[in-house]
Amino acid sequence: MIGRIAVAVVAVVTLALPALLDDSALAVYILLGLAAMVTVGVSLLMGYAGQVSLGQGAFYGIGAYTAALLALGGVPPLAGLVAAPVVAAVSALVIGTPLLRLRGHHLAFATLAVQLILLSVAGQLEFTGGDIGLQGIPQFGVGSWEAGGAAAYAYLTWGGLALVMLVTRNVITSRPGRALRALATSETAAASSGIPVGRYKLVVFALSAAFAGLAGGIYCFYTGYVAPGSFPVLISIQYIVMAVVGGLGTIWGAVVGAAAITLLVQGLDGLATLPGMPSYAPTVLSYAVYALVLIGMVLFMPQGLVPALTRRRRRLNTRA
Amino acid sequence: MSAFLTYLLNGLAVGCAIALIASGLVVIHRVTGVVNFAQGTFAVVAGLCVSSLLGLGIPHGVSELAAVTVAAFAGLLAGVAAIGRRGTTPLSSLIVTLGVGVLAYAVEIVLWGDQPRSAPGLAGSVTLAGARVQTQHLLVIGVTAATFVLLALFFGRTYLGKALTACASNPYAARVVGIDVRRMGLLAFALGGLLGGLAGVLVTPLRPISFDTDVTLIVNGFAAAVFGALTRPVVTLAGALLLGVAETMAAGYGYGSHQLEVALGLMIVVMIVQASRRSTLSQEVT
Amino acid sequence: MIDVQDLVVSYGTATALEHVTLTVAEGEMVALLGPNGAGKSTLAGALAGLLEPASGTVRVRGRLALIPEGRQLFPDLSVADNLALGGWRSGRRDPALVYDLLPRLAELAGRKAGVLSGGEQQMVAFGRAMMSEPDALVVDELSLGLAPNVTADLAAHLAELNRSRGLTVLLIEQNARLAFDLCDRAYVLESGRLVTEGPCAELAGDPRVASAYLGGAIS
Amino acid sequence: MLTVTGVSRSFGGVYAVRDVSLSVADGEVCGVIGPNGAGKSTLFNLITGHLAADRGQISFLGRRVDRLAPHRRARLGMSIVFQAARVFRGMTVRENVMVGMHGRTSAGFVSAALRLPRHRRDEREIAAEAERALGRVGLAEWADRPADRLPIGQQRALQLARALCARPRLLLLDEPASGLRGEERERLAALVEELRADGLTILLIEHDVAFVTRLADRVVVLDLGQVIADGPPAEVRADPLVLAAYLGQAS
Repeated sequence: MIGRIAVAVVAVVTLALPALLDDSALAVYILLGLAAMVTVGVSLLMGYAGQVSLGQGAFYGIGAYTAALLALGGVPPLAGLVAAPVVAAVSALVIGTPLLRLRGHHLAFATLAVQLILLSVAGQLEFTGGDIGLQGIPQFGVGSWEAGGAAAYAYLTWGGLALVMLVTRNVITSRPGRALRALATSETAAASSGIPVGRYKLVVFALSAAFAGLAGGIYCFYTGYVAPGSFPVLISIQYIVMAVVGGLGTIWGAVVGAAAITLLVQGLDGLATLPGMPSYAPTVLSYAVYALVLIGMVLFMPQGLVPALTRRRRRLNTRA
Repeated sequence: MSAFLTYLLNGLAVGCAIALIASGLVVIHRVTGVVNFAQGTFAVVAGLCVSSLLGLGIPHGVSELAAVTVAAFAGLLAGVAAIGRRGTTPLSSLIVTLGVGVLAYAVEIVLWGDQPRSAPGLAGSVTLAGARVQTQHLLVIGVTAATFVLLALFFGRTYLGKALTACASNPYAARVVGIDVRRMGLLAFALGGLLGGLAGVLVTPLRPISFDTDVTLIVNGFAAAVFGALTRPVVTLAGALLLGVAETMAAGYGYGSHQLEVALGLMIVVMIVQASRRSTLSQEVT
Repeated sequence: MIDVQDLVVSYGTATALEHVTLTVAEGEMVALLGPNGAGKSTLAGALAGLLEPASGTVRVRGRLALIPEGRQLFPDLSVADNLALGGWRSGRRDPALVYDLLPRLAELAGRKAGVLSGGEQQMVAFGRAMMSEPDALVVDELSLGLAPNVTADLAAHLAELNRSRGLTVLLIEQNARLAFDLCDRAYVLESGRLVTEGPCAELAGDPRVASAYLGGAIS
Repeated sequence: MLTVTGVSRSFGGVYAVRDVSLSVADGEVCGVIGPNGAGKSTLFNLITGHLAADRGQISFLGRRVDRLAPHRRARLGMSIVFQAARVFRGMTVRENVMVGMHGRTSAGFVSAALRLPRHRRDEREIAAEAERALGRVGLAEWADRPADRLPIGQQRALQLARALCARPRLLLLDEPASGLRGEERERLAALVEELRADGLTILLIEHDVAFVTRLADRVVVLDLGQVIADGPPAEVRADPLVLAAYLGQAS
């Protein structure tokens, strides 16, 4: 009951915020939603299925480039936005088929390597615009309606996030989701329960890539340009930080983690751009925050914020 | 022909630098089971240090020694963060070292800014069999060779080195005879820092180094280390030299823009081939 | 002397040892028997300080060395290096003393420990433990996977050390006959609890010992 | 039902299992015993497909299975209770048991994500079967607890429920009694007896001779990777070779 009310409150606030925020705050709101969308996928992949990806930014980029190229080629934006997660997922299937035989740090490095390769390739190919990237991407629109301002993108983003969260929840509380959680503990025991482990790992990899791809698609319409520089390796690490901070293996944790990190970095950014601060202050502070938060969480609160808080609440409830 | 020889020697020098990074990874992984993502950072720290120290007019030798010492200390700090806390799993430790690497970005930008820095190395070049080679390249090769010999002697002949090997070989048995495995792990991290620092000091005169050069360094180092399955130093050295030569040849003959892809692709292929030889059962703790 | 009082060791939620009390007097040689999974190796680990007890105390006079189950050598290192590392606590680096005791090890000195036969490995493990110049020795499964004559040879060395140097020995064994041959007194552990103790002569006929092993099939 | 013919497997040149043959008939409870290091676990992994045999054949229900992946063998009707606590972490007891139904249902990611009718039908079926299996092993009241916090005896029962949930043709138990106390062991033995009464075929690999001889119709004894005895429990227990293998030769 309390959970239902909480969800309803969150939904109302989410819907009301775009109307209340100014443009710079809206930008933060949108980027937060996009980061959360990717992080939900990372949490699904790492937290539920136990597979590490240090290259999730690659699928974010694939989604963005897909939507951008299609839009610039005259394809209706909606089709481009639908294609973004599909192409990201198909890429994940292709990449994952050999890669998911790897485990632990091997998988971590391999996914990182894939992102580096894709960035390097995107920076050199002509049709992706090289290092400069693609510009002049048309606004998102459906039929004759066109997304005019940032508020429209905010609704698109948070609608997408809601969809992603719903799909994730539906998956993890069902037969395939239980299979994923099982194989995270023991592939041997999972296989002995009749689960085709390799195929399931591949599907969840593709699903998490699709979430990132969808976020990338929205991102490209919102900003109007994409370039390799928009998808640095650090962005993949940022998603891990967000997932770990919120708590791996919780859907809300991904959102809370994304919000916490985005707002923290934003707040420090405000601090760093105060007069008298050196020009490098924003960069330095955001690196320091990522690093300290990541190290601190992994060492001292490995289960993440959301599980830690729910546990405390549960303990209080039983005491009361 | 002489161009080929130049590329070969340059490639060997590049490979040697990779080998030093990779050997640090291997030392740390063998003793602690942790893959140290901050390995490239040690090289960057030492490279930036040496550029500053030389810039202050401190003589060669002293500057390099100080820079390597700083890197070894950085290694120790990374180790304290990664394995200092009881019960940290190797994968958690990897994520911690990732954090250490990012934290180093912040420190490095504050101290040195975000622009690449260089340092003077050995000036001039020599002609070997018709090929002109920078003296610094030869220095890199020489120092790396000496380092590997010293490492072999340290691990093979000294009691402390054998104790480190013992921790790698059978950590439980090491505890049985009374060796403090965690302290040995910290020692391995410091040694890894030293090796990374050495690479940084040697490479900075050849290629300007900036705070985010560590990604290229760690990825190359890891690629070389996976040749030896992160445990075998000699195979790692061979892998590193192969990588260095392949990348330099690719650059020399006009495919320079693809050298990173070559290295990364090779690494992925090697890992997948190795993984296909292991069974799931053997990788799961029973 | 080994003195264990009311020892409890658990792994997570599972309790491996429950209130175990056991003593081995100075220079005594005592056996600890029990089937697989009874908690024998857990006790060995707790004695060697490798496991943190949940409660209870473990006291040892002097230095204790452990010959762990399954030998646990350093397979990549030579026999000589394995022995030298055994002296980590005592500071002894030269294995000459062990070579006097077990001349066969001098012949094997340069071989890698991982390639030796089971009996030879057990001999190395024995020698490695002796390098720490122990006052007390815990031997976990001396006979496991070894041919009877090899076991007999090692057992003879153990008995000799106990007799001539007063080495305190706790012999943890599944091989009940070997334990009864070597020791005067034994404890029987089952499912983490001591079920009986006493002189070996009495225990050999005790139905509880037989049931711990074969469900009453010894006769 | 299960026929193992001349199977061998070596590790680094040392045979863990050497030329082992055994068969399990329909409705039979067959025990495999042997001291530590006899090759029981290796044999078990060969049968379930987690290890590949160097030589020999394994047939199940009249079909060669030695090249099939573990999950395919599971879907043919082999269910396993592992010795090590391979309980799925982060899931409740009920969810753990539900995983056992995986091979007998088919709703995939799409049905789940869209909550299609097939998903609902499967979930209903899975829940009902899990409930039945939980009741059967006496874990019904523990159903909504985190599985990894259960005491070891109940973790074993949980694995058994998971295996039963798959409605197996052959149930493989790997050292089910290890680490269990007297009372827990009794409960487990009673459960296995019930299953036998229902006509379930069981292969029981176990170190504890008393446990096996009480439950099995036939006992196969392994020592140093080879079969040294095969027959009714009473006969096997009296076999001097078996006694020697277990108690050690007098030295």
